Amino acid sequence: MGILRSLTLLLIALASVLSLPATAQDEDPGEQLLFNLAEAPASKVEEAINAIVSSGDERARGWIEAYGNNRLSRIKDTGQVVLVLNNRGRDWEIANPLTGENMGDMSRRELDRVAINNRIRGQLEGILAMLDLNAADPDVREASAQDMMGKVDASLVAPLEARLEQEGSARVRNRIEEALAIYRVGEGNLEAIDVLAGSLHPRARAALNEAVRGDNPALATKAKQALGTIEQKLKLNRAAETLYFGLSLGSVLVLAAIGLAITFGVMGVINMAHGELIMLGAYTTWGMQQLFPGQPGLALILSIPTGFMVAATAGIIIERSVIQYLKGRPLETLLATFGISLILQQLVRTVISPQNRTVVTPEWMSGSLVINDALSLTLNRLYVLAFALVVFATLMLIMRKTRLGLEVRAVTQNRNMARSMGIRATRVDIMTFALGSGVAGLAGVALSQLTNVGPNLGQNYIIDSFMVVVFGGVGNLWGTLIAGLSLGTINQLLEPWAGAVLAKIIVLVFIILFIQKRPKGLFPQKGRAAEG
Amino acid sequence: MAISQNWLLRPFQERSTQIFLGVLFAALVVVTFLHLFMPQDSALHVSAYTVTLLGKYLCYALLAVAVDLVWGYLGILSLGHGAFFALGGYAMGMYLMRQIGDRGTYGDPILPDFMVFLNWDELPWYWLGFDMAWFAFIMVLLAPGILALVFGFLAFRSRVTGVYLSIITQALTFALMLAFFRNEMGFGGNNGLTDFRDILGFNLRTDATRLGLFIATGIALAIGYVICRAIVTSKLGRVSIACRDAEARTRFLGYRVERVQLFVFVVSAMLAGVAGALYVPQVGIINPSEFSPLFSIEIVVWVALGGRATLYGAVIGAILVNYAKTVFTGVMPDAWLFALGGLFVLVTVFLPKGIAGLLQKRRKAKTDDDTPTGQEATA
Amino acid sequence: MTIKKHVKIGLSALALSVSLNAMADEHPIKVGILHSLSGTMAISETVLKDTVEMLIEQQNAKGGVLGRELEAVVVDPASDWPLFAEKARELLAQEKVDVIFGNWTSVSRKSVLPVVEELNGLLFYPVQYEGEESSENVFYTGAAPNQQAIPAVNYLMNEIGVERWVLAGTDYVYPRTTNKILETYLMDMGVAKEDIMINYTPFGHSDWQNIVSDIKRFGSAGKKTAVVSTINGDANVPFYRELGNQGIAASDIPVVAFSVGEQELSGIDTGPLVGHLAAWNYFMSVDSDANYDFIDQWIEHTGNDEAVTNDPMEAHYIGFNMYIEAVKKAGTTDVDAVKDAIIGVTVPNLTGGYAAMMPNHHITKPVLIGEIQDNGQFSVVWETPSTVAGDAWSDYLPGSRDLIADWRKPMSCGTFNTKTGSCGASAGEMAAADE
Amino acid sequence: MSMLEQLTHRDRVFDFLAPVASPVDVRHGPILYMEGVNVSFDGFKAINNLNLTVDDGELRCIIGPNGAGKTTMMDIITGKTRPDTGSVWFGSRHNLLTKNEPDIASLGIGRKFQKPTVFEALTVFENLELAMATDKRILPTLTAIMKPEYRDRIDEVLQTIGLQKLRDKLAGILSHGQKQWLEIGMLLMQKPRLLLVDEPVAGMTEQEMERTAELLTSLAGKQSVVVVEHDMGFVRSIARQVTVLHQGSVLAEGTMDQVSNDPEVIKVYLGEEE
Repeated sequence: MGILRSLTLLLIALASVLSLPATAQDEDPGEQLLFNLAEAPASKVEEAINAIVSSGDERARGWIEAYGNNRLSRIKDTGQVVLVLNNRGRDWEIANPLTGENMGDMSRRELDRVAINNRIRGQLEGILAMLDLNAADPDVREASAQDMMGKVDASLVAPLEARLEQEGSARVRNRIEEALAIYRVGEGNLEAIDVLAGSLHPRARAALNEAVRGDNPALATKAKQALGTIEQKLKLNRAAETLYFGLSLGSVLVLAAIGLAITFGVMGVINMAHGELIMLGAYTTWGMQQLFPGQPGLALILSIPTGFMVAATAGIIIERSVIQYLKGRPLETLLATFGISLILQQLVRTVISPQNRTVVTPEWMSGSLVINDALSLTLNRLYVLAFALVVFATLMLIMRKTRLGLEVRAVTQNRNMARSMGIRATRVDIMTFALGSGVAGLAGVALSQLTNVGPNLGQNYIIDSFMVVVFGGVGNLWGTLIAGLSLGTINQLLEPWAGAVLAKIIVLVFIILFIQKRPKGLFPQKGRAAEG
Repeated sequence: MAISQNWLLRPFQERSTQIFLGVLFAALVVVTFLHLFMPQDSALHVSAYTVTLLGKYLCYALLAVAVDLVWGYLGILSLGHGAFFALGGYAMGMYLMRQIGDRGTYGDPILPDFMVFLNWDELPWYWLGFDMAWFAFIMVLLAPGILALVFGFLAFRSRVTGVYLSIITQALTFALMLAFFRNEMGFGGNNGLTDFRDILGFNLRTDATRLGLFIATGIALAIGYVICRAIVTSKLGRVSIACRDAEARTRFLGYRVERVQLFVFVVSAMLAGVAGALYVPQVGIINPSEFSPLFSIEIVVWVALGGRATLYGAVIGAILVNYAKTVFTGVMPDAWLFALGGLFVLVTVFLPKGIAGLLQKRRKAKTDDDTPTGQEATA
Repeated sequence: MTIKKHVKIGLSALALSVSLNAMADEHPIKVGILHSLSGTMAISETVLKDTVEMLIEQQNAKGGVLGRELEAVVVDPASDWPLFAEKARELLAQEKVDVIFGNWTSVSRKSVLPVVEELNGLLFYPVQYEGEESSENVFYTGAAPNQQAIPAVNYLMNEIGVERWVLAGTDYVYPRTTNKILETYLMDMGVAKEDIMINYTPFGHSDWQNIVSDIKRFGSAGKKTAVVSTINGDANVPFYRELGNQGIAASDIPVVAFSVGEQELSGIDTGPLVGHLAAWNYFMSVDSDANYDFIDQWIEHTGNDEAVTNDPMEAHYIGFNMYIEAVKKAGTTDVDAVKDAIIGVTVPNLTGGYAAMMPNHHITKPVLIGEIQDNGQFSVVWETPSTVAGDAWSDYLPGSRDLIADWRKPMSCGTFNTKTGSCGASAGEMAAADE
Repeated sequence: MSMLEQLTHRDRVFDFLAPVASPVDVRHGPILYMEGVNVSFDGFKAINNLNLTVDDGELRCIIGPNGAGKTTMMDIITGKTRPDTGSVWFGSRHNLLTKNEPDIASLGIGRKFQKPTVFEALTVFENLELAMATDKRILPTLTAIMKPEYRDRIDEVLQTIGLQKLRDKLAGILSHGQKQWLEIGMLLMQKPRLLLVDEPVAGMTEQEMERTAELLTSLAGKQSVVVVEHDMGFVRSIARQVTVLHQGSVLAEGTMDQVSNDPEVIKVYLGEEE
């Protein structure tokens, strides 16, 4: 890691350079530096980078980042090194790395990428991290310090310690200390182990493991103890993690099933096209993101109402065109809707594309919520979980508190009686089906953040959805919620020791046996109406 | 009514059965003739390809009859009959696999290729005996039969009905699919069983064998049809209809509904198994996708399309849909799903009693006969 | 509809008329295309159908072969394996096609194989696969394990210094075989058993939380860890998403995938995946004029500026040209003549080199390692110095170790046992080989 | 052929399927005996410490306002509903609480539902055929043949219920009243010792009612009959013994005049009716 040796210089250099304004020279040294980097064979790349970093040029950081992101290219005939601003499509937009002025588009045939690979990229991260150690924002400093963990070598100890002196934030100090400790453990320093004993960070554990394997007995034994205490803490975290996994999978199941719980559970329509309604919701999200390029977040928010509307409209069309003619023939609805699902799938294939579509995850939904180094909850799933609960709550309100809900329940319990009381049953049917379909659309919007958006999206969820609804008890929303969450959790609890496939099988068998015990699901409908 | 008292002979006095058998055997004879005695180039010649295709349709037809027996007459909508079909298929597949002997790529006399290259050192116990035709053929009946017996016993005893039953049958086949996908199961995982060589000593890759299989399937269908017909025309058949329409009433008459259901269900499962067994050597592969719930739903669609509770309707439906499939995938590959899907929708909306319903209307118009077809009832 | 397209149509029409005049009586060469256009595999296979159609169009524009037109016969096996066999039979027996380009999954190939052999047809199979097969009637233009997996592992070991391995795959024969080969290979290279973690998931697996966190844990043991992924198509998107969200960066635990190409990436937001790897024999980003031309033609053909190319498409490109060359060489489309003629045929590939058809019906390919970039493309970071010849029978599997395939006369054998010097292994050698 | 016959008549093997039928013992005591029976559906007490005895050959009418537990009582006797507590005996030998519907039916308890339930997809004739007291196990049923005496028996019953003209029509097309009779006819086919008849004359015309009355009274003596009915006129016309149920327990018992003069009864029931 010779690169880092140069960092010491760099740190000093930066201080000076940043202070005085960049003086424009006719003979730009940067040009030569970049040229060397571009020319350098794999073995010489490090030197070239060293040169750039230690040059103290304030553009160095930009160049290194560009290089790290494959954005440095050369024009084949002139050999000039350029910055690639946009590398999509056949023509790339380039700029001059020295002056930053835009050089317009150029066919990628004309360009030659300055090669980089993971090892170099790793080192670049180290450098950038080191640079960030001076950032004003403590979070950035902490992040960079964390990056340093495991990357420290002799040359870095001094600057880091220096940094530690002036560092104000406790969090950052801890990180730096851990980073140093990892290095020192490597050097056989016993005290350092105590520092790491508290840390749950994987790199800390890595260092300790290495120590255990190492040939220094004293160190090994001490490291073992440290690992022991860490393992204890990890167990708890792991349990919490599994629970979270379970709930998150459960929430997905609930979302997928809840719409069905209405169309199938309440209306008795065995809607095999339910999965495709979910798919429509997902595609809507994609569509919105096409409408608002560059604002995935906004698009996602907007696609919640639109997704609902699209799916609901589709639902209304299905209800009017097919299902209304199949009153009181639930099994026929199964067949007809099966046909519809085939049509919808192929429709998407021909109209849009048989390929999956890219749905971008907005910034605020990617990454994870860090509880501690060992336990972090993935954000997208966290949002989906919350979303599922909100949707469920809203549905409950609609069913319990609104006129519509009342009418729906009336019609489902005794159609003719409801009719005679002046409830427009057909209208209620339409509304109910639209509601169920709309919710399916919402599920699609959520799923677009977790899985493929493609023509087969629906098929992957339809069966699970039916399982959940039936397991929970047809016609009972609470049942669906409980069923979804519990099935999800069971599945995730089983997975670690049974493996993904077996876990799913066991869950299915469990459902089958459970239905033996309770032929009408978890929460059966009560009373004479349910008989027969 | 001069109807024979013997339940097995009764069907033969029915006009519908006579017509059905007549048509079926005529078809068998004609196809055989056109295949054997028409010159290759003549327009009338029926190629080996077509023969196998027809053979496949007949397998599906038998499967559909099995489903109609439970759905039409017992009111049990099974969304898992593909499972029994596939089990029968695997039983046959395992036999065919063992017949390959040392002609496999690795030339291992005992182990099938897929076991060799996944390093199984010996045959798993459940593969034993499948080198003997008689054993395999018994298993073709037993494997689905026993599964249906156990599953049915549990389900019917605890009076799981309607949609719930349908969904757990679906769960059953889905679970089996996942299980058979696992390579540890020792059934070849996703690749399933394939590259068969010969059956009962006949080379599977000759047209003669294909014709033989086709005829065998035809006969199997005939027998299966007669058995079902015999059941539904017997008193037991009427009891099944009774269970379908008024389960409680039937109980109070002293019939053990769950046993009636179990009996018919198992018979149907076995028929499905036979269909699967005949299907495998003709299409040349069996793999877990036969367990897929969607396939099982499709079977139901065939029956609905042909017309529930008529048996011959099921046959018509199965053949029609699959013929349509063959044609569409050929002529309009990009859009055949539209056609198929549209077909399902239109039929369910405009032909609630399926094609058989049409025929009956016409017959009713002519002679007002009262053969009980309880399609009004929904399971 | 661009002006160019009109012109092109005009040209091909012209060419057509010319060729028709040339040999009025000659009926066209029928090219069967056996790719799923519906069902689960449509995602991957439809583009291959389009590719072949494009190649045929171009060939016809050049005036066909032997003065004969080429005509595409497209059928849809609908991702239904038995249907593949049936459709193959239809193509060969009914349509009487001269050659078939088709199949993606191993199971579909296995189901078609007996039919093609029985009716003595020609099948070009464009997808990387598990090897362990060599049929007289099939030409494998995709990579065998030794043309993808092994070089990739070497790269990780030598360039990245990986010591700890996760072999994650979908539970079917390709990943199983590949992982078995890799396991043996890694052991031979002195990797300890506890440093190898093998994990299988079902098709279309969508909930990766547990597995990814296992990988994370496995990776925190102090040795450089990498994931070798043979995860199939659909399951990849949720997998990579989970990786990204659980913060597994390429610099910590790189993932090298064998089934993830541009086509799959087009369904993923690659932002968080930059630096993860894939091993193929072709990347859309490859810097060669042949490739750039191909891409231009493809974009033109599809009329979609975003359209991407991928490795199986190149395989079809190679296979198609090989077939054309072979037909020219043989001067006929007679199957047996073409089979003999095609061995040794060499055509340019899209990476600036040449591909030759080997006697074992596999072809020579360069192996490229690419890093995922934020634009959904791969950037090549490593490349085998020369092309590698496909190996039908892996050297790392007991039983196939001693087998070779050579379809040149007089040997013409797919399973020649070098120990016994006889065609087709027999029980005795099996036992021996198992030691 | 005879071979085939043989083959298909091999049902004796399945003896283990046979129901445990032994004659009903009424030498000492009533044919139906219910004591301290309690049932509640999630909280609501449908039957509340009910005690009821019916003597052999008796014709008993049971009246009571809606929700008095009449139907639930029948459910208990026929094994459809299991009581929480209490004992129900058929004769002095059979504890009905240990048996399921088919067993109870084959012991000789027939039931007619409140809402007439016949097999609409079958003909009138077939409905009666299924009801006939025969071996009801699977294989016997499968191989069952229509013996002349069976046919005579069915025709005889058709006579009694006056549906001979509709013999071969689907039961689905029958009028409400005709369905009622068909169902009663099915009971007769069962040759039960005890008939439970739930609202037999609902939706019947005057003369239909009279005929039903005759029918039921004619049955009494040979068989025991329990009639649940709302129609006071009808009850008066047939009743010897009347039991009044109220809120799941017996409110009054005696002749029609006795109960109809019982102030309690008038308050809770007749009061509401008129």
